[in-house]
Amino acid sequence: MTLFEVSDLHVEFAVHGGSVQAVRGASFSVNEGETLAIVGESGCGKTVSVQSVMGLIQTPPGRITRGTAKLRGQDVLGGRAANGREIRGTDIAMIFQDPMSSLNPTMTVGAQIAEPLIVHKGYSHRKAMRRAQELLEMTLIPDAASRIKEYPFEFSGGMLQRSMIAMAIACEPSVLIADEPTTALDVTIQSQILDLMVDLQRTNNMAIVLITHDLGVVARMANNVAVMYAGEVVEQGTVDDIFYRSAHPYTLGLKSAMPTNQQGAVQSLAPIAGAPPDLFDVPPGCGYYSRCPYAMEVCEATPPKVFDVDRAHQSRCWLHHNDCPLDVTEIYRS
Amino acid sequence: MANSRTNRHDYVRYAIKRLIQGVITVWLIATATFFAMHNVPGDPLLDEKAVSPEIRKNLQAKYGLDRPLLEQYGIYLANMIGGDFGISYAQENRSVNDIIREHFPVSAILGILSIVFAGLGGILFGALTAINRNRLPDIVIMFLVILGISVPSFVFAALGQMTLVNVNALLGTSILPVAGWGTVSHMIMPSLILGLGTMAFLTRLMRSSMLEIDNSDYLRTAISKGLPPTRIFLRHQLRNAILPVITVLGPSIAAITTGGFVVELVFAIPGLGRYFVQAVQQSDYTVIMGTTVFYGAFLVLMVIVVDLLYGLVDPRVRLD
Amino acid sequence: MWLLASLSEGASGNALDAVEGSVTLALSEEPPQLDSSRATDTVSSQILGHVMEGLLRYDEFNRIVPGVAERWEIGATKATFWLRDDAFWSDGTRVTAHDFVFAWQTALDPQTASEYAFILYPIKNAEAINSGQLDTEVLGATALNDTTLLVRLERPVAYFDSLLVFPTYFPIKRSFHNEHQGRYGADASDLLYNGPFVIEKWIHGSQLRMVRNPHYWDRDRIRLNIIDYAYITSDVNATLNLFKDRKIAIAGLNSENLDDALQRHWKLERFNEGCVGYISFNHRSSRLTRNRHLRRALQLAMDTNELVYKVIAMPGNLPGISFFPVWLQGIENQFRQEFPAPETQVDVARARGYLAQAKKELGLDEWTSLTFLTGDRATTNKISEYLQQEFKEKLGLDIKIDRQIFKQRLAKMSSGDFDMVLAGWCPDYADPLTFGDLFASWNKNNRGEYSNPELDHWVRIAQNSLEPATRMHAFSQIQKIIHFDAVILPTYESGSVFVRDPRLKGVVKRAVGMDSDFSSAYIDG
Amino acid sequence: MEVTFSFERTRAISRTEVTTRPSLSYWQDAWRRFKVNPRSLISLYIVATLGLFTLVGPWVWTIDPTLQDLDQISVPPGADRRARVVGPHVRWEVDETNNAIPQTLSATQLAVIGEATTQAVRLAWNPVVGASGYRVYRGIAEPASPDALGLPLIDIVNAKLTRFEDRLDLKSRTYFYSVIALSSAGLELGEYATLDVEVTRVITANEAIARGLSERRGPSLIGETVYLDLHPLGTDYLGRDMLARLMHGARVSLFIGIVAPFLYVFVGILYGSIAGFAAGRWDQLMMRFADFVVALPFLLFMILFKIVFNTEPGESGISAMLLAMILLSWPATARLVRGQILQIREEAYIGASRLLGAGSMYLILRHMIPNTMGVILVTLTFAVPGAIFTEAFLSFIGMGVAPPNPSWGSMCNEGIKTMLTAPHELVFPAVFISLTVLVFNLLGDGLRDALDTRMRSAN
Repeated sequence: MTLFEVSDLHVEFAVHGGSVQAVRGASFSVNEGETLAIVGESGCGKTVSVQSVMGLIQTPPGRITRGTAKLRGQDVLGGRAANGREIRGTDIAMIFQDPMSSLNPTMTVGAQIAEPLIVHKGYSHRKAMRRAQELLEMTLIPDAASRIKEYPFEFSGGMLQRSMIAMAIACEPSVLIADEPTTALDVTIQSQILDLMVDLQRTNNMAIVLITHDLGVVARMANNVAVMYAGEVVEQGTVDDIFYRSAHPYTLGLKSAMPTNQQGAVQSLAPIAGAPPDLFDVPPGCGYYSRCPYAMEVCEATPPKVFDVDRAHQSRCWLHHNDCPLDVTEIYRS
Repeated sequence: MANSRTNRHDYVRYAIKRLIQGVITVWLIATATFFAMHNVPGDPLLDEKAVSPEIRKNLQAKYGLDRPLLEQYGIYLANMIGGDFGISYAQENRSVNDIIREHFPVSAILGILSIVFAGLGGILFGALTAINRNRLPDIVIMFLVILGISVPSFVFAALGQMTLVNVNALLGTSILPVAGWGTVSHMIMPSLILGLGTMAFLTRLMRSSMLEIDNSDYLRTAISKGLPPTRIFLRHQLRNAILPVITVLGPSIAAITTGGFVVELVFAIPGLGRYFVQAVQQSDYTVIMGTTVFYGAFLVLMVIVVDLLYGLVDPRVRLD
Repeated sequence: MWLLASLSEGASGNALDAVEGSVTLALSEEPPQLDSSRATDTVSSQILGHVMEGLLRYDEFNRIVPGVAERWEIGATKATFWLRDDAFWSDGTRVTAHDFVFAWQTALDPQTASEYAFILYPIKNAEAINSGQLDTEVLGATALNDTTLLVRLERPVAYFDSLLVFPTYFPIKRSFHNEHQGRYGADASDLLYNGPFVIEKWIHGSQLRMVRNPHYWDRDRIRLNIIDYAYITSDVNATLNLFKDRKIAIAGLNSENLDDALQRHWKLERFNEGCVGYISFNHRSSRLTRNRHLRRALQLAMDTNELVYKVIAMPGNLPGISFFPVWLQGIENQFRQEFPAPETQVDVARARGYLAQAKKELGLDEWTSLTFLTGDRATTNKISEYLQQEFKEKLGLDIKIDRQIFKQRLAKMSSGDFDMVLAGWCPDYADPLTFGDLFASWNKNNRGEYSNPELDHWVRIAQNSLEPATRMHAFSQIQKIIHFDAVILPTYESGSVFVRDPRLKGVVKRAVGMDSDFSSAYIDG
Repeated sequence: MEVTFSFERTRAISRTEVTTRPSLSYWQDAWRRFKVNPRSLISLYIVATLGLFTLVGPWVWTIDPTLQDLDQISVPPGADRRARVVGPHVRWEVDETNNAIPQTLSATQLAVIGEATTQAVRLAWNPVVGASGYRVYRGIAEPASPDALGLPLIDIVNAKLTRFEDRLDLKSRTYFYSVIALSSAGLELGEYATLDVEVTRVITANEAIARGLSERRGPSLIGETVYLDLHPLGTDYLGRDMLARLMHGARVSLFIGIVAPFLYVFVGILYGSIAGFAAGRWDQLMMRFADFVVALPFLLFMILFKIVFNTEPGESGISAMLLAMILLSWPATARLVRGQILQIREEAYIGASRLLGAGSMYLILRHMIPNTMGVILVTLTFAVPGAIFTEAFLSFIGMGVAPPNPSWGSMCNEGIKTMLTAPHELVFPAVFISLTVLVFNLLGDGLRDALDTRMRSAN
């Protein structure tokens, strides 16, 4: 059965004069040892969904109005299990985008890594620090012995992200949520971090939920992909489904905006015109209606249902409705 | 690549450097006070009953007041370095050294105790109001804070003493002495009263800085590590929010030591504050100099201690 | 350091302990000077009065009685004193005539620079010695032997006996004084006592504890064993709180906390302190207040009854009529009964007449503002603001209050930087001359530089005559001049109210010398 | 029921998205959030009332704050003001010798002669056997024991003088006079006799005329009941109207309480930010100078500034005090701001804007100082009461406002003395000072929340 599953998640932010429906029914899941990539433009609700599941958004103004999150069938919405056991840091861990500001400036890196071990595993301080040193070594940080006694401002961006990862995997979580882990890093460091994540995934059979807006990273890391747009998952499927058998106009648009590295391919990039809808005033029909080249009247008025394009490949688009006159295969071949 | 973190050796070198600067500061204070003092009219030898010219001449000769100002300054400085602060004019046969030796510790203890009260109270209440912002505890404590700073300390001293008297009368025995000095129980009420104003200030400061770190990323990381709220508060919120509070501890020690005069008067405490003010009223040059130099040194020392403390709490600050 | 050592035992005993015979009290300030040859203020003389004894002393009925001297004769040109042979110092040695000679010589020695040396001037050559013209050895006081002291007088002094009670006349043992060079009087161990009590413990600024002196010759008369000044603070409310908490036996009151004391049904007592508050004018030629009519106008406009009864509002204070207070003895009984002072009724019309006359004489077309110099004590603030408003309403004069701290006020008084100043004068000895000579042109305390040959004439007579009738007549003339020339305007005769633990009896209050004498006090019940 | 959909193609591109969320500029948003925050609204109302009270008050309530009313000293608000007009006080010609032969052991027939008024209470009693004098007490309750007869008014030393006129601070209330005989040694003899006396408030004719309490003149005025001046908030120790004094005191205290802190906090901010920004050697130097200034003896330099300014005696030394406060009180703020700037200096956006060519001054003013707003507002709100009480302490030594002009701080100083018996003299000025401080605190809170961009999204 799936390891970690979020279904029908709704998150709303109260603002002046109304509220913003940041997440409008997102559902996704990941199995052990696999990587799910959640991809989409910034502001599509991907970060809010994972952070709200982990109970990291300030309430007020943010609020989860509907939806569930299950880890091995157990409800863990908000970061705590039904019986109150703390899930965060033990079963599900998280790393963030900006490593420079994500570590406590007044505490040594070693101490911060050791903290979950002391709190959740009952390690003594000395034992936890020794383990922290091992964890740092696992994340390929040179001279870990002296590094654990140093402070965050003495680390570079890449090293900080490695420490974040070391901190996250301290209690061997079964799910690692990485919220745009490499966006703030330069390319060379980026690939080192991604390789590190893959190695750790293999050794601990850990599931990874990777949030990114970079399709290149998706292609490299993900087993399955969920494409989010305007607070919804508009397409979900295996990485090959999404890249080669995309079944949603938005995914097509995304692909056409991404440079390919085939030799000699002369290709002009086509950005998607327009901008994502303001979720303060949610459009009645499909969120992508205003930018979709294949928009139909039904798309404007009625929100699309989820259609099973393939066994594990769904798309939220009226094109898949059998009454739809357009030739779907023709559209998606390009 | 990464900037070097201060280690033990740096602290010692830094402390020595600051002490040297401190000595220069104290010397500057002494010089400024000396010349300011002599420009203020009023003559230490004047008394309610006028003194005949001959007697005045003897007194001036005895205290060297008849010599030119610069020469007096030279003599005074030489004595001061030799550790002799001279004899008080108003209390002819008490050397300023005795006055300081007997009364400075009292004021220092009172000052430090009230800083401790103010610090602990400020941090505790500040955190409390920040955690449940805009709810009842916040509003109640904010009201008390405003009361704490808008009512002068001498009113609090009088009210404090009055309640003590009534409580003692009610209980029949005196649980806390109403005035005087000597045992620890004498110190509680006065240092509490003396620290009230600063406690109110530190509470507001703590609240403001706690709110500021509410939105910080490392706090979110801490929560994502599933740490219990108390641990998050102690090791993450408190350690970062306390920084501005520590910076202000230095100057507020000055406010407390000078403010001590009122509390020392009301609670009959043999502190230095009383001598400080009486010396200025009596133009008692040697006591003014002695007390000012000592208060100045005490303050400079406290500021150094605060800066070292700050270096300990916030590693980013390079102690160079 | 003493502080840490005494952290355990606190001064928390009760105010009165009949078994131990101990009384706990509060002092308004730390006694600044316990070297009797140099003491000047009331707090120091309060302590010295209990631990030292001069040739003579006051008994509980304020009569002058034998002290160290058993018998004495005071003539026009000399005085002889026969000392008792059982008067001892606290180290067991005998008090001899030499101790008095040494003490007086030290007080007059220019090196000592004692500010109260002038009180010894009645003794022959005293003034010359003090100004450095003569050597101290030629002082007119000689010890014929250990027990007889001969004093030759510069001029006849009718009140010489009341001077001998003053601290400057107390004895000092030469050997002890020389041993403690420079530190005599600095601490309990730097003093040798020959009075009813000795200082057992003196923690500066905090506590001064006196215990019974076993070597005192009249020790049977003393009924208390311990007088413990356990608190030193000048805050009236603090001392009152200590009294409420039964920590001290006596506490002074002020007009503000009278009602509070009344509601507690305490035993209140009143005491006429004997000092006179007055407005002193600046008679220098550069000041408007040199004009007599201006001063008379102010005199007629000021209502001392309203000032005392409504503003000061403390029992024991009497409206200012004469510069000579009521307690002064005249020929037979009170001076003021034998020579009643001229009184003025408030008469705003006449006052405005005088004002107009003054304006003409001073050649002014518009009155400029007058500077009213005051100190920074609470009572002076209230009085100065009241007078400022009265003179503005009744005479239209613009008075500027120049409030100064203690030493700055004295500096301005000496340099004459004022038109009027709120001043006060307390007696040094029990004779009208202590007030009478204040405005003599040669007296340095005459800060207004008033000089009037007629007044100087009467002061000379009062100084040199021995005849009570002539002296008192001279004082009455001085009283008339002060009134009709409006040299100063008496505002009030000071008095105070205090609360006492009823079980403490026999406390004597005096206008001169130490203001409360506990040597004849005892605890009853 | 199968719903039929229409799959007709529409020209979707042309429909541009109409943003419906109201967009607000920074200041509009700040003002909106400021308005919606209840605390800052309260502070605005209080500021308005204080402003009205200070500026418009004296024109509405035109009583002169220095006018003394000695018949109403320390009167609490709402006290009874009826008074009967009488002639001026006439000296009581007491015939010295009352040669009635003393028969009784206590002063019997203790009686009031004439009417007991706030002008005078005249007592007479029979001579007592063996008495050589008498002591008259005045209590405010029935004496419980011989040791609690109340206030000792006078010691009469003449056995034949059995009369006494009491004029000391008489209020319209019930007094209990007691007379007890004295022995020659001044000790109290025998029993005391007590008489309770109801004192009625009176006012002399010319005082009534001077105060304009009645139009009548001459004999018809005597005996008329008039109402003394109304003092809604009571009177102080010289009978001056508290409301008028609070209004005039507001000018001084608010001026000092607001202008002085703004100035020396401003100096502190500039000094602190330069020190923090410069860091290194400059920072050390500037901070050591700040320590130097803090350690200077405040009182001594205040007196020195007064001399330097040679303010005329009696003139209000406000400008001297203002300068003295500015020169001596800035270090606390400077130290605080410097601490914050040292932190902000390390932030990325500072480097970024420097890269874009921002000069140091622009960096400090535009980027650094706004980010220390939280701390600055807190120090400001605490500088206000500090300044008000410094003014009070200084006017005590003749530095601040010259008597008879009032200031809130000096009114507190005086009020503390009569805290037990006339609390209103302390409560009113203290309340007004608290209000001013409250306003600044709420304003500070409101501003910090409104201006803090990070709070922008949250309501």
